[in-house]
Amino acid sequence: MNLSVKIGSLTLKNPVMTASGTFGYGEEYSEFIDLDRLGAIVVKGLSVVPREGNPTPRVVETPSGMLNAIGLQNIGIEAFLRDKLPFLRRFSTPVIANFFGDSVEEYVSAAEQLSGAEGVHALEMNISCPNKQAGWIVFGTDPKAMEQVVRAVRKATTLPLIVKLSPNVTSIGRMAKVAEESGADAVSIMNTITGMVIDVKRRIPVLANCTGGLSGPAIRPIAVRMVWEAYKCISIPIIGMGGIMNAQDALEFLIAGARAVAVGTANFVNPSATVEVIEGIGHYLLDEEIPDINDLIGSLKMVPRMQS
Amino acid sequence: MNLSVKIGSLTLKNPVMTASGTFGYGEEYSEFIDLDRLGAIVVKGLSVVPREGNPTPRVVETPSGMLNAIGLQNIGIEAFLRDKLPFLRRFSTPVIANFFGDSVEEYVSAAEQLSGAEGVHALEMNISCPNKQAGWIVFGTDPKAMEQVVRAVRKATTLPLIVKLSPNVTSIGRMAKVAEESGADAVSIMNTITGMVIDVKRRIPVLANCTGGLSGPAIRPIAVRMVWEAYKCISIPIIGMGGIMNAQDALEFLIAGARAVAVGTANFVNPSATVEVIEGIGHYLLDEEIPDINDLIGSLKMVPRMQS
Amino acid sequence: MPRYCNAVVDEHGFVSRHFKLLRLRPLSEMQEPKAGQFYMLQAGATSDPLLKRPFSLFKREDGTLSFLYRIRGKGTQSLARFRQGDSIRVIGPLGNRYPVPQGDFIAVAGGIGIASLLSLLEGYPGRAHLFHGARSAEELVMGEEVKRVAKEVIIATDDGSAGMRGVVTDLLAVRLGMTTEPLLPIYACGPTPMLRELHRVVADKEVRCHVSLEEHMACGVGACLGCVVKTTSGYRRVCKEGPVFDMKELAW
Amino acid sequence: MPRYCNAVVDEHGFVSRHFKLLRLRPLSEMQEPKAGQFYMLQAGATSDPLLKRPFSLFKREDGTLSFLYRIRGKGTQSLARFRQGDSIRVIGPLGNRYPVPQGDFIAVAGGIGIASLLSLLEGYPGRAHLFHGARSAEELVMGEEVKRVAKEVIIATDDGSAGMRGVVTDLLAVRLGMTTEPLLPIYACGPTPMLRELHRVVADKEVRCHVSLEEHMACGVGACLGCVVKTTSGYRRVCKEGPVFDMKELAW
Ligand SMILES: Cc1cc2nc3c(=O)[nH]c(=O)nc-3n(C[C@H](O)[C@H](O)[C@H](O)COP(=O)(O)OP(=O)(O)OC[C@H]3O[C@@H](n4cnc5c(N)ncnc54)[C@H](O)[C@@H]3O)c2cc1C
Ligand SMILES: Cc1cc2nc3c(=O)[nH]c(=O)nc-3n(C[C@H](O)[C@H](O)[C@H](O)COP(=O)(O)OP(=O)(O)OC[C@H]3O[C@@H](n4cnc5c(N)ncnc54)[C@H](O)[C@@H]3O)c2cc1C
Ligand SMILES: Cc1cc2nc3c(=O)[nH]c(=O)nc-3n(C[C@H](O)[C@H](O)[C@H](O)COP(=O)(O)O)c2cc1C
Ligand SMILES: Cc1cc2nc3c(=O)[nH]c(=O)nc-3n(C[C@H](O)[C@H](O)[C@H](O)COP(=O)(O)O)c2cc1C
Ligand code: FES
Ligand code: FES
Repeated sequence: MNLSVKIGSLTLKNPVMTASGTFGYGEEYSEFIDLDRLGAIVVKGLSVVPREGNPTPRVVETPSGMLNAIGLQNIGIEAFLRDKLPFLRRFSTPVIANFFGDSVEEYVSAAEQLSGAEGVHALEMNISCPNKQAGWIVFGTDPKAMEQVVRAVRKATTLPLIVKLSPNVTSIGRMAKVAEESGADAVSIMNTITGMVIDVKRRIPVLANCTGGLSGPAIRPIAVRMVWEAYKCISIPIIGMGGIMNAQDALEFLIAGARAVAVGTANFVNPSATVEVIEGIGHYLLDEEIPDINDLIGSLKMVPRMQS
Repeated sequence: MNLSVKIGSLTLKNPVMTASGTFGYGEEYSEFIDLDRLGAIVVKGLSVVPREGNPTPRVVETPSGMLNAIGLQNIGIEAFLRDKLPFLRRFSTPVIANFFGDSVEEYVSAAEQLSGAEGVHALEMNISCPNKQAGWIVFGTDPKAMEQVVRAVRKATTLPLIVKLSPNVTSIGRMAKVAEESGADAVSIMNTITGMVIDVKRRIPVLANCTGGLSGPAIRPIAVRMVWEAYKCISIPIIGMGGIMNAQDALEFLIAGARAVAVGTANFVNPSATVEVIEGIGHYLLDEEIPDINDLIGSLKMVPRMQS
Repeated sequence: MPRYCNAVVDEHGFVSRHFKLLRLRPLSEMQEPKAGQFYMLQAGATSDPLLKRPFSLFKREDGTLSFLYRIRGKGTQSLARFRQGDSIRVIGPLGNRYPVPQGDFIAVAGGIGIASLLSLLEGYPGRAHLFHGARSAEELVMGEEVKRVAKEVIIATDDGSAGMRGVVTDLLAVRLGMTTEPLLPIYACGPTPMLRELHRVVADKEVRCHVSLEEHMACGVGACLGCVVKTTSGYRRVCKEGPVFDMKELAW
Repeated sequence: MPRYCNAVVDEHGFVSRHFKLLRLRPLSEMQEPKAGQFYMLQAGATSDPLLKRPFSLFKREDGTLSFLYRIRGKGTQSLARFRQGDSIRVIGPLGNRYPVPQGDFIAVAGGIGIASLLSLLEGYPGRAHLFHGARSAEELVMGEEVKRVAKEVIIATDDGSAGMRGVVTDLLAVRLGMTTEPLLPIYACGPTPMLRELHRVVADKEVRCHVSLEEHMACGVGACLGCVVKTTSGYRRVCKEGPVFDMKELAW
């Protein structure tokens, strides 16, 4: 049985990775699972300059989901390469560096800095960030801004380049296409959906940042739909994520067209979620007698329904 | 204590209405609650020509939500006016007719037909429908298409005109602004978010229609955020909806800026949800010593947080 | 009379591996249910599971309502966790009813379909020829109750662990084929594939056949249009115009 | 040793109107916890509630873990529904610990904060001067246990139904003001407003003061950066570098 998939030039032993920002730099969950079993480790979003992040509360639970407004707190690329990457190099699992900036230049420097490092196997651009230079337009919701930043980063790295799309758009298919045409090797679908919870007693937003990103099972039907929509528009691989809690959820994404999947919020609920997803996918392939996971990807059938 | 609010020229005795498509034409739930208590009754979406709707399954549950793909089944405006409206006229509660079409002309005829009828107090345009004449572009996700259809309907009716916005857009603020500028008296925020669930055993979409609209508590944080975003952009009233299950949820919308709220999926779970929301809002105003609900609307405070 | 109220779990236990029997005591007086009607039962305490689930009334006695159900997915798994003393919100009785049988009749139950048919059988003891199909002997729950009220019980199981090995509609087809008198009316409840097979079996026969259908439901009261079935006169709501339909009216 | 495992509810009951005591028997051997550490407990059986909730270890005995908690919102309401025999997934022990007290010490507990402090008191019986604040007498749960292990118990309640009427930090301020010897080290756990008040009280004093903080948590293991607190050296994770912090390090 083959579980291995390719994302650009990168080969993963299985299609299950961690979602950025939900797995730190790998250390914390190494106490719970064997990191060698993962398809890839995607680390917390990095920037050239370290970021302090937002005041608290930064997280709040919502029905079958959670909002987070961490504010991209991170130690900066330099400290990551020096203090965190050596630990990750001990494992055979490829490391994908998620990064961001607030200008095209910052994205480019971040990509350059990360590309040189031994043990960084691919880059994932988080484009759900506002462009400081262009009136705080979010890169990921404006096709032009996105094209510009992806093209610039594409020139700056030879590593496989994954563009992580924002779901806060009218057409995910169009944005995926722009990413493809701008040189991305793959797209991740999807980042969190902007949401908000109000403390009605105090009449203030619960999160100090006011809004936050919605993740978890609540958004899964939206994420599966977006993967399926994008799959019809592009030919580069899709990494699917959004509310995956178990193997069955992951299979929905694969069948909809995702080449790989990422497990995010589920790690918080179940520190062994990633490993259980990998095992569950294996069992499914056995049960269904599918020898190669690549035969499952995008295998959704549209059948006309009998009227019951 | 004043619970009464105004939507255009329409005065509601309280800000709680039913969400279109979740309350039929009022008859079914009249066995459970006193329809006279409602702020308004919004009926299932109507079209000039009756619609058969989609094959089944039409509904499927998701984490803290549900997808529906009813396919806008309805008896047509003529039958509505003849067979359903007389029943609703027995109550003091204003009736808001939700309607749609698949071309600008159909929208206009629907609006005209409904405007003449005694007992229709306002119109709510569902613009989450594709325009057959313009390559099936969804009216509600394209500012130009929306402007065109709203302007045309505006000319066709003197009733208060509510435009029900689609959440499947990059900027709800912009769409709300377009609706306002095109002559809407109010906007409803929001319709369902497109989603999809896959039967992994059979590798087919669970819904016969493939995708469906996500509603219920899962989407509430997104809906509250959209109301708040739109509130900052427009000055016409907003009717907020999406996952309201109880008074506290409704209060989030009011505080975020909604002049009124609609209860949808909650009716299915709790047939007296609307009445409980009305009562709960009353208790809250008493407890908080707010004499007029209009003082609560949009009262969200942004306070800088102390670091804890 | 309110059709939405709180009920307390009076008893809740397994009757076989995947089947549980739930007895509820409604806290308000509710309408008197008729054979074939169903209730929407709260399945969880939070918004996941969100929707209520439809279950046929299995038995009504001493002011309690009993439901017999199979644990299938999230909703029934969650329902199965309610315990004695817990409270459950209930909507019902809902839907139409089995038409009153004149004289003897045939009942065809597939698996948990017996839950819906038992109250019909009990209403007219000694008049039903019951064709009861199940996956295995283990799933033929409530065998004793059934025998007491039916005139005759014919059993088929997929694995042959009780009665004939095979599907119950085949047994019925044989019986109908042998009969020379006018055919008895048929009442059926079971999985949709069984009902479709039944449809085929009776297609060319002079027989009144009423079936209780299942569809995914959101509201259960006719408001959402989620649960429709195609009939000769267009889509009809299973929760409102059904769940019992004349087989002839189904556009199958 | 696994820090994520299944546990069975051994006992679960109310100790006062809003407080419950939950005793769990982990099904695998777990790491030995230290005073001040906490566990993330599964709060529901479905995805609502979704996240685990953090609770201080209240007591460890005979291979069981006990937690004392106040029912507040959705998560604790849901947790309160678990019954004897149910299984609950548990992550822990997590976080740092109270530094080992040298000699006598002062403990300041606000409300449910006693849950975290009790294991410290039990580890060093007869050495704690406990200042215990609560809304009312009813919320002074575990009074007997506390008295047995503390050297002295000083009580304040908001409504005066037990001890002094007022806040416990005022009593502490008076005590510290009267003391002429070097001040005993302070260990505190309670609602953030109480800890802030304590911060004020000790600000100008020569005293070591360790506080156990609360923050909204998603992961509990240091991965999400949801639970930070501002310290003199930047944001620190309450679940990892805490929950116990030296008051001096907090940028309050
Ligand atoms: C009028 C009526 C009466 C019924 N009476 C009984 C009964 O007495 N005993 C009993 O065990 N079952 C009965 N059912 C079926 C029962 O409602 C479903 O088994 C239950 O809703 C499944 O919920 P779930 O969340 O456990 O399963 P899911 O995980 O949602 O799905 C499991 C299976 O059940 C089907 N299903 C899901 N939701 C529904 C739904 N709302 N209606 C029908 N099928 C559904 C799915 O297609 C799937 O095949 C009845 C259904 C109807 C419509
Ligand atoms: C390290 C630590 C140890 C704790 N030990 C105990 C204990 O032993 N006993 C006890 O009763 N409580 C303890 N708490 C607090 C407990 O975690 C919260 O009361 C619980 O998570 C509330 O969940 P809820 O869903 O019921 O409340 P919610 O409805 O989520 O909120 C109710 C209140 O609890 C606060 N809250 C919500 N989530 C958290 C969270 N994850 N962490 C902290 N506060 C939160 C909210 O701000 C709100 O004020 C501890 C918290 C921490 C961080
Ligand atoms: C606490 C938290 C922090 C996150 N941080 C990042 C980040 O730094 N960069 C990024 O691209 N995505 C980030 N995400 C988004 C996730 O990687 C993922 O896209 C999203 O959570 C949906 O998946 P899930 O529902 O499985 O969590 C974060 C999500 C969470 C919950
Ligand atoms: C079964 C169903 C049918 C609906 N039909 C319509 C409709 O005909 N017209 C419309 O504008 N919105 C329709 N909606 C959307 C609701 O009016 C509402 O905007 C949405 O469900 C969000 O609110 P809720 O989460 O409270 O249900 C429908 C929703 C559901 C669940
Ligand atoms: S379930 Fe809503 S109409 Fe039948
Ligand atoms: S709760 Fe996730 S870092 Fe502390």
